[in-house]
Amino acid sequence: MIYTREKLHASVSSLSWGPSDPSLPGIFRLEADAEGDLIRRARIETGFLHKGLEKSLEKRSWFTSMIAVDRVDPEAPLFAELAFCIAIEEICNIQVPRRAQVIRLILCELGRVGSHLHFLARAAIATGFDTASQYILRDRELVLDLFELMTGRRFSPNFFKFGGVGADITEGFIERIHETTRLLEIRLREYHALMIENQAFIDRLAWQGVLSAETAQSKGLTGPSARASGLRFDVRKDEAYSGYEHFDFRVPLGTGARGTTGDGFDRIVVRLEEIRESLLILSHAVDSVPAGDFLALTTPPDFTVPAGEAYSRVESPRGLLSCHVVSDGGAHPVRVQWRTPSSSNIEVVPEVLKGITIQDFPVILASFDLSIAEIDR
Amino acid sequence: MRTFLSAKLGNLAAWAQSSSLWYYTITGGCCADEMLSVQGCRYDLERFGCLPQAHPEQADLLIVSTAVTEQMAKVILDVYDRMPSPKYVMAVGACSNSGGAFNERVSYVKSRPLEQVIPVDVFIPGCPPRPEAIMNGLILLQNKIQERGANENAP
Amino acid sequence: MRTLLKKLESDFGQAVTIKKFGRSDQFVVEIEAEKLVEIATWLRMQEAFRMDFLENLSLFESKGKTVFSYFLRSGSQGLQLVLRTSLATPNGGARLEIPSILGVWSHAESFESEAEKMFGVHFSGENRASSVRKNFGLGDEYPLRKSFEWGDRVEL
Amino acid sequence: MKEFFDLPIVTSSYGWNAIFGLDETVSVLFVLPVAFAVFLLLILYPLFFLLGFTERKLSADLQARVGPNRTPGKGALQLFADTIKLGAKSANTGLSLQRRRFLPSLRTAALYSSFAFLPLGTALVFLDSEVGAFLPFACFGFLFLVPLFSNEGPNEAEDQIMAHRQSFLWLSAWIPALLTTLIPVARAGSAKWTALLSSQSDGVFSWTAFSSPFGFLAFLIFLFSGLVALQLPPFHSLDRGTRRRTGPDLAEFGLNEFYSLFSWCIFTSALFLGGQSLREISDTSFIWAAYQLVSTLVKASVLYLGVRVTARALPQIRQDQMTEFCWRILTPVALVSLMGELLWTSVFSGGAQ
Repeated sequence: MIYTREKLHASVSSLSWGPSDPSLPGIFRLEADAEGDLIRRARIETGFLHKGLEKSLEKRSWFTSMIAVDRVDPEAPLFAELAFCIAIEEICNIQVPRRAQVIRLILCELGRVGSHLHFLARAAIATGFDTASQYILRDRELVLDLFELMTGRRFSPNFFKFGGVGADITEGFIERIHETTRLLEIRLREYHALMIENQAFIDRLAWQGVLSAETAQSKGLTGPSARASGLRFDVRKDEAYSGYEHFDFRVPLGTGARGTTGDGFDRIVVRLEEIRESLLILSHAVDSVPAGDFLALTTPPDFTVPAGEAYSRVESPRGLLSCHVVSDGGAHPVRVQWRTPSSSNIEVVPEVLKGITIQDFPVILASFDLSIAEIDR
Repeated sequence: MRTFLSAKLGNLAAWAQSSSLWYYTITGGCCADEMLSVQGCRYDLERFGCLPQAHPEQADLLIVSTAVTEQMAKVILDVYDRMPSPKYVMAVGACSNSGGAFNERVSYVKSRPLEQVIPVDVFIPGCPPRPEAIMNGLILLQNKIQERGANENAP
Repeated sequence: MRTLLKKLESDFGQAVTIKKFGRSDQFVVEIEAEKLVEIATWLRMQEAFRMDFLENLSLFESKGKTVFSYFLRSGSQGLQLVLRTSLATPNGGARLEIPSILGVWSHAESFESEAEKMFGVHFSGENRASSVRKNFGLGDEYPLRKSFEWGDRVEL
Repeated sequence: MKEFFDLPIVTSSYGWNAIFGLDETVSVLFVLPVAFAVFLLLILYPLFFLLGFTERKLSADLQARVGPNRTPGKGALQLFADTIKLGAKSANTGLSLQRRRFLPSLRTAALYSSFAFLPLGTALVFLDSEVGAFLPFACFGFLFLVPLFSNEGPNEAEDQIMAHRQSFLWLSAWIPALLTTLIPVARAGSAKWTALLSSQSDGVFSWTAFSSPFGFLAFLIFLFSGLVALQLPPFHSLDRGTRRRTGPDLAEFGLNEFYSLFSWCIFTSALFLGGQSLREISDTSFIWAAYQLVSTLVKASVLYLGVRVTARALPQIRQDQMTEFCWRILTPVALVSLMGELLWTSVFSGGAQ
């Protein structure tokens, strides 16, 4: 912990955590003015992990660009791949085969389950709840195994291609999905008993870090954190893409079960519920994979996109992820712009941290599921 | 007799060091996920006596798995300076090994090899490397510490 | 959507040009930079539509011009619209000037600060005191402009 | 000089004489340092390694992991390796040497002074005074007064706040602990360790914890409030003063933490979990003394492991929640159990008479 502070006057002190600190969910700096141990004002400085990704995409050819796209959100890489593919397919007017769409959907829902499990593990670690985090990490490995079986990699799969996916469904994949979803349903009940019904865990999160729907809306919050505050916005429902319109699922909202709507506990509960919904979608989707091609066209290394532009939205595990692709028909993109959910979501954090004790801020930060790599890009 | 004893003591210290490498991680990006996997119960780094530490003052091993840009180099150096010696460094992933997908040819942030900032003991390639690779790197580091302890105290 | 666009045309006349956005069924409203805040406020305040959510602010440079695209969405209706304006990119390190729309959509904060760092755009009109600062360590260089080069680069 | 060695210290430490094979008349001032050294080197440190390893293995098993298994003896030497490593490390803290050494040493000395009245058995207590059962409070209390009057680190404002918080927490946890101490003291009619131990020597149902439901309640409250006061798991705060410790300091901190928890377990077992009879007061054989020692250590070890493994299965609790827990739950329940126990004894022993 790089932990510096100076005394301002009698009881107000200026504290600073980071850039590298295990109590933060990534590499950034958090400065706070604290009165006693209550945070009165918080400031955040990000950008340490800036990697120049958007410029790097402009310099890459269309064929190799997926490598950089994978690194937009390294924790859930398939969503950025999907947004990029949808945008390119719109410009080139490629019809994605139905089979490829369902395969994409299966992998994305799997990615959502994995990312939410990762979130729960991080939240458990932030509350010092090692045992729960170990159980969750055990189940996250099951999801990563499925990824490996299908795409060949655990992270950065580089699997979605323009007009489809890189490979057909692996033998035994569907049986494994059924097996895993059944197991995870049981495990979710276990987490429910371990976390949601645990009074010590509730005390750490309920009534803490309350985010009202108005604040969430005025700061442009999206994703599960916004839904926990009661904002009902889910791209999968509102503008169905990649065949989500064929599946019936519920969008869980924060109810304030143990505290008030939009508190830290709601943000945990909403994500647990979302895992359950994703598992339902998964078990329906693997049973309804249509026959046909998995790839509409093979991308040659000198693939070019005709002049034009497109804008695509997907619902990533953290919120609205959108991609604006502009091409002038050349060998490189003119611009690939990303709207990443975390960079908007982090705007509410200084608001929410007001009035939180110093001991509590890691828990509240963890409850927002921020990906710093996604903010800095 | 004295040299024999000091050699034995040196060996003991090296053995103790190698079987209790407490680590502090600086991660960002895909390797952060794999580092969490390694901590998790399937791979379980605690088998090797490795425990994650919240403060660099208490760590023996620094695991760096970010792109080493100008800004990150400062952060890494700061953490490295605060670790007490003897300290060891593990560069995990292509970014910290060689600049990876963000080196000076691809991106203007000019990610450098970690070696140019602090001395590195073990390099683990991959983007991101598998947990097994990280564990293998750890075993290599353990062997290296034990060999070094045996050689330094030889008469 | 059509009614909104008709109303927009009748209210602003020559100031707006309406086009299709790419192949999609969305529309782009191209306007002058001076009219940006006025039209944005109009879109935000329309009783029936209420474009109350600024999804994204995307900038790109093409043919010597920096193009600003504001992706709007109406939370209640699910309508989408792209508001677009363009300015000539200045040479060297000079900054672009455009009125800030922070007064219209308060969550434009993160997009504007990013554009400021990456494109060298100065958003005038609103004083921004954000509690989230972005420090990419770039100094006075604006990497996303087409004129930016860092040498020593190979074709990929 | 002769008079000095014949000071009338109330002691029942002849068991140690038996263990060392010494005559009963050998002065306690000679036996105490020897016994302390033996206890530290042959009992406490091996127990630290063994219990620490067992705890890590048990909690790993709880968490579906394997736990340390690479050091010799299937990982049994893991904590030995950790301690050796920390001892061999250079300590480069920002504090000045004097400041860094002085306060921890003072605390360590205060902590280990509790060995003088550690109730290891009826024949193994060095300082067996009339206020024996209340001495731990004075001893451990000193630990928390030290940071209150001295700033340990360079960041004074924060440390001052933390020190005040901790002292208040200590105060709020000692009240239920003191209240529950009164129950075994009332049963024994004395606060002497020998009296307390011998009053519980007639089988399991004579132990305070199992003599009545209120006794068991008091046992739990005493254990918990001690853990809260000493800031031990599961009631440790998020940053329990380990931030600036490195190398040897950290090893010392770990050992001290182990000793404070383990000695608290010994106190708890002496107050609530039975003792040994004074029947064989004339029997000063080695076997009798060793039996006392081993039985106490086994009880304390089981308590220790129970506490540590349970702590792993719970999330951490904030300091203000702990204080609230003390005032809103521990203290009222302690009062209830005290009243209940008094009623219980008056009803049942009255009936028996």
